Amino acid sequence: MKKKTVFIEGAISPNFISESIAKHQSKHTIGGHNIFLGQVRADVIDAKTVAAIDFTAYEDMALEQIAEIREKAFETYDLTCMHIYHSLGKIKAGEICFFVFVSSKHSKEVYAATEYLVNTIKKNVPIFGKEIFEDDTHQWKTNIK
Amino acid sequence: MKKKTVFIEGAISPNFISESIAKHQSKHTIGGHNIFLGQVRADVIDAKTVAAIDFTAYEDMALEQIAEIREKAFETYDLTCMHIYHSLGKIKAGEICFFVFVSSKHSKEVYAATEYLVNTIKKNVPIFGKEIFEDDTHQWKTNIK
Amino acid sequence: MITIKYFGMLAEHTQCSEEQLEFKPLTLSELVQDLKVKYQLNPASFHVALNHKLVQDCEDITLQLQDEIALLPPFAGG
Amino acid sequence: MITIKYFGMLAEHTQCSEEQLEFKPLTLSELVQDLKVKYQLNPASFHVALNHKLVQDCEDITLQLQDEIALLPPFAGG
Repeated sequence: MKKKTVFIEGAISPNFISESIAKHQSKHTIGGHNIFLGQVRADVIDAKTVAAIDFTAYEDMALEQIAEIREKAFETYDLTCMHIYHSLGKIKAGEICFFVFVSSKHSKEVYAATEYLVNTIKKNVPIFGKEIFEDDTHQWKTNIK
Repeated sequence: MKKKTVFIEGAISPNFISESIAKHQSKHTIGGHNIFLGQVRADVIDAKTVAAIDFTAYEDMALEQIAEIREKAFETYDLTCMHIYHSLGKIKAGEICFFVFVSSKHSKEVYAATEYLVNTIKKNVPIFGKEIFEDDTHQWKTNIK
Repeated sequence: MITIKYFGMLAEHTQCSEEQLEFKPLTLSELVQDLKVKYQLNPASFHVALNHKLVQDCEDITLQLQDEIALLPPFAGG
Repeated sequence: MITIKYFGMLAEHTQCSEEQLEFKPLTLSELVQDLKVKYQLNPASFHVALNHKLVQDCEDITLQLQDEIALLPPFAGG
């Protein structure tokens, strides 16, 4: 299974996203793109506000899981391209930490494909997040379904 | 009903998209964005290849329809922001002509909201497209469900 | 006066995107019938909008002064 | 040697992200039990991965030379 680049050190910049979009303009069979962006929320928990999330991952296992999820998505949905990026390190509230980008000939399948990818990655990929509050205390984030 | 800017003369640039994303980084209650991008396909029809689509619209009616669709989407889905842009004029194959951008506290509702917006706009908004072939002949595009 | 607008393939066919007609107290269906004859339009190929709203049944609507009527071919946005 | 990796709140708790242990022919569940005792871990708070695959039932698995075991707290990607 081919392992594509997934992890990016630091936040995913709007500029990185626009460059990814621009790269697809030479692919003239694509009719629709769907993009999901995860942005760090300044959640208030017990009167303390989240200032950033520090992400770590079990990278080898995560890349294998994501390669499997990619293959499954290509089998299930009629997609031309699929790109998945996740940040590592400290990502501040308002910054983007997760970028899922799916392209297809027609628009019909892209929404379900994106939803499948986002939910399966949240559930099955070993990525860990330390929510750092403004007062420098922290708690560990958990993806509860 | 407030009418927001929807129509853009010419293609929607990746840069315009990244600027829209960047503007949302100050909104710290947003946890997920979903973006749909419609890209002009170089379809081959009876051995002729589409080189561009020339879009026109019944603008006054289109803006009223889109304002209604926006209100309905805000009622139906738990959204923080919603932006809709469509190109007018000649958009070349590979260029982006349609940009739907939805943001929410959580990721759960953004996929269905985007799909609803894209499908309802295609079906109910008076936008017309002349598919121009490489030999400069043309045919009129029709959104068939 | 009333205003008639044509879009897309209909504007191409009529070679006209907008025209003003003197007001007469016709029903909308009578007006549309007149336009069909004038431009040899295929009625299956367009919808009618009155003041920015699609009209399903033109029979019962009587034109008002300054109405805006539009003949709309199939939509192709997205 | 076998390798044990700790992540997230578990690495914080053990104050260790990776350690090498001398190979012994234990089952995976025996190894995990040893680690629980060593670090006073709460078994409800983590999953076990063996060579990059989540393991549901550690009972029947006997460790092999150069296995990589990871203790994984709840995932938080996205």
